[in-house]
Amino acid sequence: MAAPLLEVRNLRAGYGPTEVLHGLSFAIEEGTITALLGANGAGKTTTLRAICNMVRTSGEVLFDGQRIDGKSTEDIVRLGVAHVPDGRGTFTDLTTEENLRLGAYARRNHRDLAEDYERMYRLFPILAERRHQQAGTLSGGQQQMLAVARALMLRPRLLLLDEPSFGLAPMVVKEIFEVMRDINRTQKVTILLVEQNAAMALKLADQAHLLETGSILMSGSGKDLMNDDAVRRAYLGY
Amino acid sequence: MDAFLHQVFAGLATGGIYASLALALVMIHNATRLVNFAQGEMAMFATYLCWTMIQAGWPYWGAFFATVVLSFVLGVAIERILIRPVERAPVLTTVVVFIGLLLILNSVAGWIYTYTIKSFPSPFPSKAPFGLTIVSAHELGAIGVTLVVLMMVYLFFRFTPLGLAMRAAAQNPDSSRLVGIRVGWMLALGWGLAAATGATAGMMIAPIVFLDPNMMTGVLLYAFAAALMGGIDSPGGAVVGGFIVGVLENIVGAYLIGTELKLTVALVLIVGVLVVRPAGLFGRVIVQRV
Amino acid sequence: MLQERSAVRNGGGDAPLLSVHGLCVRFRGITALDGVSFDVRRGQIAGLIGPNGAGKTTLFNCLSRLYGYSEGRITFDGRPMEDVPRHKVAGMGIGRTFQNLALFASMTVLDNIKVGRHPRTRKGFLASALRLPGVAEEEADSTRRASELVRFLGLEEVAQQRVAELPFGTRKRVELGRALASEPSLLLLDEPAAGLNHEEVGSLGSLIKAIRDQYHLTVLLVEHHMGLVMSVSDHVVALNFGRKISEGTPAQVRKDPEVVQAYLGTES
Amino acid sequence: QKRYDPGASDTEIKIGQTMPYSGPASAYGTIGKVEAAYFKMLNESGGINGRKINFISLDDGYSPPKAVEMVRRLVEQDEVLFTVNTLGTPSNSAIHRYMNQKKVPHLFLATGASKWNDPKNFPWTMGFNPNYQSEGKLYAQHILATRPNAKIAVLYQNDDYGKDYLKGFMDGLGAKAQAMVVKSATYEVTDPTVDSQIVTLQSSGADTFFNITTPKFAAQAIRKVADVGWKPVHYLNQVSASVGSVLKPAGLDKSVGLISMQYIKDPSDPKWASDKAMQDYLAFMKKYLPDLDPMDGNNTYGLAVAQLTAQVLRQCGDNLTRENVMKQAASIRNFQIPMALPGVLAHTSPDDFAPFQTMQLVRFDGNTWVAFGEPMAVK
Amino acid sequence: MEAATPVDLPPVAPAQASGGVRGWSRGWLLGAILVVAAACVLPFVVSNYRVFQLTMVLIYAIALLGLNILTGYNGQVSLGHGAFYAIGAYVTAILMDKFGVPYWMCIPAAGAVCLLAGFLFGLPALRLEGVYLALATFALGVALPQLLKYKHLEEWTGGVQGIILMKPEPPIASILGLKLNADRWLFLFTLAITVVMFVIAWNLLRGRVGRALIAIRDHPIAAATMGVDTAMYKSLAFGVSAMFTGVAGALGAVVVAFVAPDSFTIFLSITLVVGMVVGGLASITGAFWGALFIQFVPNLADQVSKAAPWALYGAAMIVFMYVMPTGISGALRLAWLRLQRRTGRGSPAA
Ligand SMILES: Nc1ncnc2c1ncn2[C@@H]1O[C@H](COP(=O)(O)OP(=O)(O)OP(=O)(O)O)[C@@H](O)[C@H]1O
Ligand SMILES: Nc1ncnc2c1ncn2[C@@H]1O[C@H](COP(=O)(O)OP(=O)(O)OP(=O)(O)O)[C@@H](O)[C@H]1O
Ligand SMILES: [Mg+2]
Ligand SMILES: [Mg+2]
Repeated sequence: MAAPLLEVRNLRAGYGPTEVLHGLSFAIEEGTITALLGANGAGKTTTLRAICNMVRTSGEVLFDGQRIDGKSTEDIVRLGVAHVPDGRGTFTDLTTEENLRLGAYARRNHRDLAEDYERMYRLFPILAERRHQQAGTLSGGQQQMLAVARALMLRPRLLLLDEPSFGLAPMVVKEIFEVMRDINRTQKVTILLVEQNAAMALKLADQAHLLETGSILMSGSGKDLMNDDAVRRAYLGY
Repeated sequence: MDAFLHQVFAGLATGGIYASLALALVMIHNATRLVNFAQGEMAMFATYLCWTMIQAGWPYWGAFFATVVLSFVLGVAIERILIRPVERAPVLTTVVVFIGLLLILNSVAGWIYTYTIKSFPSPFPSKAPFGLTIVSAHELGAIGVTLVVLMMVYLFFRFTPLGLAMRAAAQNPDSSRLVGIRVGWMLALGWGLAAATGATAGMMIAPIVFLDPNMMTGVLLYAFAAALMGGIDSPGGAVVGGFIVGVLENIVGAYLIGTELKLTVALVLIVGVLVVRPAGLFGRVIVQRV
Repeated sequence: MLQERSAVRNGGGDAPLLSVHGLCVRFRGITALDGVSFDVRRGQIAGLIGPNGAGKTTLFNCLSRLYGYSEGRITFDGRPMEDVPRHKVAGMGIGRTFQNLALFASMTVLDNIKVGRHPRTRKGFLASALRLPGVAEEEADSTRRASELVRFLGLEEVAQQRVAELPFGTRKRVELGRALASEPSLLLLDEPAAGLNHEEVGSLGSLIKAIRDQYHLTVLLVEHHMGLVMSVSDHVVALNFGRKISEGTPAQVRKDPEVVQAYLGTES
Repeated sequence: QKRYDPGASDTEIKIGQTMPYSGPASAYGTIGKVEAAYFKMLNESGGINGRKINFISLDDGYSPPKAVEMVRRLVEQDEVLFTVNTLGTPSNSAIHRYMNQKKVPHLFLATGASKWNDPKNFPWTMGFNPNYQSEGKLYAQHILATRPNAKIAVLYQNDDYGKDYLKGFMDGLGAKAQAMVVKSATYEVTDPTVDSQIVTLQSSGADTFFNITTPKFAAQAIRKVADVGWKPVHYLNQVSASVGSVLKPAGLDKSVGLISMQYIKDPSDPKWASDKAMQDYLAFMKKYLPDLDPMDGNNTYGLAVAQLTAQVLRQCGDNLTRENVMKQAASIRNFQIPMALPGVLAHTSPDDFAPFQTMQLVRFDGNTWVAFGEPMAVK
Repeated sequence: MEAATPVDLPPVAPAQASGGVRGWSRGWLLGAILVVAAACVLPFVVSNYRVFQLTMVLIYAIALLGLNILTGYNGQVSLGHGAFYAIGAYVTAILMDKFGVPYWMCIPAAGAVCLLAGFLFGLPALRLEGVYLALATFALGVALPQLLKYKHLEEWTGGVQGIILMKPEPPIASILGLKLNADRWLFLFTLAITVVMFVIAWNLLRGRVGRALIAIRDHPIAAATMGVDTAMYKSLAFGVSAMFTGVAGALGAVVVAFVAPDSFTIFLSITLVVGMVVGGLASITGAFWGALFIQFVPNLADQVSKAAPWALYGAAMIVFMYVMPTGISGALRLAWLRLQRRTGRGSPAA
């Protein structure tokens, strides 16, 4: 069996003097979807940030067998890691289209670029309509769509999603999950998903980890977690 | 009427000076979101470098392009060495570093080159074309060079991915890293390009105002006003702003209030324009929403 | 703390607390609101739903006077809002939270909430500078009330921490506290459940009801979390493309085919 | 017998100074450097009357409050015997009263304002520069004598320096002043160019131009006047009459016919090539200040001041009280400063504190300044 | 503002602990009293020239505090505060010289005039933000000296010659057996006013008004929504800030006993900005550190090199900013926190 696409060993991370992650270890096989669940403040966002080296970290992160901890964020992204960040990271002063263009900035392969724009615009027609609108004036949900579209423009190998459904209308949430399933299946994009909509996330995920105050409390397949009582009470509500 | 035209042309000529430095300010602003107070002194220093080369016997254009390249390198070096340590500090901290840089460059130039004014050669013929006396050939040439630089800056920001990445890096470094932009190098590149633009400005200005360590102190103020009048993010605006400021100042001085308060009145008018159009004449209005 | 005041207010009979009539907002070619009308009665929790970009936040921004509107009328507590400057809105009794958080990043939790007391306090520059009589009392009162809210919202542990360091959910609670500190009679909540997990959403629902009951206020709730909206709302308004497409009880709206088609999607 | 006040002893004489080594006027800082180097040279050759000169020159950044601070340091902490050649009208105005209250000689101020010659009210203050007002008056007299119907345009720097010249000039023209001066324009030191002003002045139809500017602007004005094809009789104040640092950059061909005054030798003028004082000066600069530009008029000026100061100290002999310093400064008898033009003598008396009596009218011939007429009395 | 993270907009002020002014703790109060007491003794133990320098430090501290209220706390950048310093100085000089008003009455008068001037300037400035506001204030700083020279005002301002004042003599010859002279007296007088001004600033910034000012800086839209009359507060902040700086200018005029346009060039404004940032933005004690910096560092630079004193001054600025990006008071605060943490009294977060 091939090495996992992403492997995290004893990852610690924090802000200033405070340590937030206390040694996480997990691995993600290529072509799978992994969900990360956890309460508010558990450290999910920090985990994604730590993978991209956006916060102070120690421990090992391997991407495709290569150590990437210590590499700069931009170099990690250039390896094909797209990140939909917490808070969307919109380039508020630029237009919608410029935001998308930036999504493709680090892309190696510029073939099919035009086609990808079209694909995004098909996926989120409102963005096409608002091509030239200053992105900062889009509605919250529209910006969330933009953030997802921007990440997809990279044609990543690994997609890190920090609450992709944040602030989206129920119908769009469904669509986004469809898209994730779709790119995972057809383009073999590996996905690490942080999501509060646990029911949908677990249904989609091959693997899931439950995070609590900076440590992994439980891991298993999506189904396993869905059947766990504690998870059901806290995250699924039935 | 003749005198009026004459004033307008003199204003356009000095306006060209302001415009050329204003372009450098726009460049650095788009690349870093900061207004570099040391921009004028950097241009002055570059001009001295060119002067040194010419003294050493280099041909004008050789020295010119060597200076542009050298300035680019120095600009990059300044960003990497001086600005980088305060990259994440509050804006005003960086501003103080700029002021420090300004003082250092001004003072060191005075020390090395002394304060006596030096004449700086112009690449353009000494006789104006068509027997004009209103503007000199150099002034026309300088305006031409400014327009060429404007074209390049405009095309760069408008059409190249690098230009877009640079603007993105300036306004949202964290997100920029997440799309793979090497933010550090973008800033350095911005400094390099701004320094090169500034050096061009300096070499076009020096034949007009003479070369001395303080040659840019006055120009910087007007360039600052011009860039803001046009809209600090707009290269075209900076150039138009430069011409407006140049002409406005002359008209105010010659016909409205006399030369004693012309700067004051010109500044009041500029601030007045900004109060009506807070993003400048051609600047993009950025809406903040919640 | 609001009891006396709300008693008086309730004396106003059954007139709606908030009445929006024919509201239109346009931004260069984009019509964000297009003739929206609805009423919110006192003591209600009213839900406002609609697809992304339907104009929900825009409506809030009109109520806060952050956006101007070209047509229409907003009446609050019987008073037209057209000529109210934005900083007077809080004093009139409209408090709000923001969809994407708008906290004062460098301040502590407690100070953020104390800023919420601003419209309920008076002492200005001169009085503060000279510490005229009453300043200390007013400040102590603000501190007391803010601390009360800190306790009510369970923020004691982080009260002295800067909000920039807090996790998202906690920050949302700080915003809620800040809004409550101004003793509003109408509370506007913009997607309070976003980013919360199921359990947290559940407790948020109870919290909203508790706030309504304890502080006697009226709530206008924008939310995409249907479970929450449907469980706490007395009344729901649905928007699409700036137009009202449905209005009624949660059950009615949920079944409205237009809402299902535009917003909820088939099933659910 | 030996008598000393603070700052003087058997071995040392302490002299203080403030100079704008930093700030907008740092171009003048070179004056202080030349003076320091000159005193150093004197010390190396044994000092004055066996005493070494301890020259303390401090930076005031051309800011009056800073000048006050620095002068107080010199007087109260360093305890200098006297100060010399403190620069700038505003800075000197700020310390004027203080120096007189403290009764510390405030000698040879580097400014040409007329108020320094007021022995009655300010017996401890003495200027150096030929007074700008008097110089302005002389140009006026020359115009009245040669072209009584001239239409005059004036360009001046909008500060005390420019206004002093202008006042003397207007006084000199007397009753006809308002009629003769058809246009005047000002500039600020921060202005990038004076092109617009020249255009304004030209369009007034004037046939005579009085150019009251500092070197950089003088050069700009001379060039612009030529470029726009204006051909007035062009008077240039002596402050900017340096061939090397003004006329050369402006273009020697464009400077032909300029009229000015001189009192100090211009090192770029070939006629001094074999002059002893000039050779000494160039050797001195080469040895002590190789980084500075010997053609800079400020440097010759600095040397002249230092030479006159040394003369006063020689006159003092062993009586180094402040009172005697002042007394000796007020009794310079027709002293020929080596760097001053031949015939331009320094002369003071107890009721006349302006050292320079005479200046020479000169005209530029494309190569050098050529004297014409007799040296004129400046007072 | 859509940006939820504070990273998106580079803050004018350091994010660290600039979020408010704490009330007094007893230790603070005691410390402040001790410092003031020590300062009272100071003029009797150092030379008059040092007394003069220290008086200037106090004056600069008041000016910096004023600028900090506007820029540090309220987030409005002013590159032209020297103008208000000048107005304060000229009001004093004109009142003393032309009307014979005693110097101590001129100080409040100058403060009042500057309060009004600042408020009025603050009104159009409301429309401007960031670099645009910086330009407007810069323009003010550049234009004012020229206005002071203007020929039609010359009758009042003395034109380029300025106004020479009499230095006030002490009202009593000695105090508690310590002999007074003009310098010592002026130091004590300035010290008293400094204490008053600092107490005023402290009072203003620690309560409702201070919170509102910081709220406007951190998030103007939210501040307005919370009921803060942002326009009024910003203009008043301008006015109060100008008042502080004007009082400093007035004291400066009395102490230096001379005013002229050249005393108040744009370089003064720039110096004030430098002092504020080096001292520490949004910090009350920072004003003192900044004042010490701008008073003494140029002198040190001059001691080291006549050739290029500015180069050394500039280098000092850069070094300070590297070592202490949030200013001296920011660095002290960090050091203090670290010390607390080490001694185990840290916050629960640690
Ligand atoms: N910029 C920061 N500075 C200091 N502490 C921070 C910062 N960001 C997050 N933290 C702390 O790190 C911890 C984990 O935060 P993180 O954002 O990773 O949680 P999360 O699981 O993503 O929660 P949420 O559901 O709110 O998104 C929290 O306790 C938070 O207080
Ligand atoms: N300042 C503005 N300038 C231009 N367009 C704007 C502005 N504010 C809002 N809009 C547009 O108005 C529409 C309504 O936006 P609004 O934020 O009200 O949507 P919303 O219903 O809150 O959506 P969401 O659920 O995504 O938050 C959107 O299409 C948005 O792009
Ligand atoms: Mg998170
Ligand atoms: Mg919304």
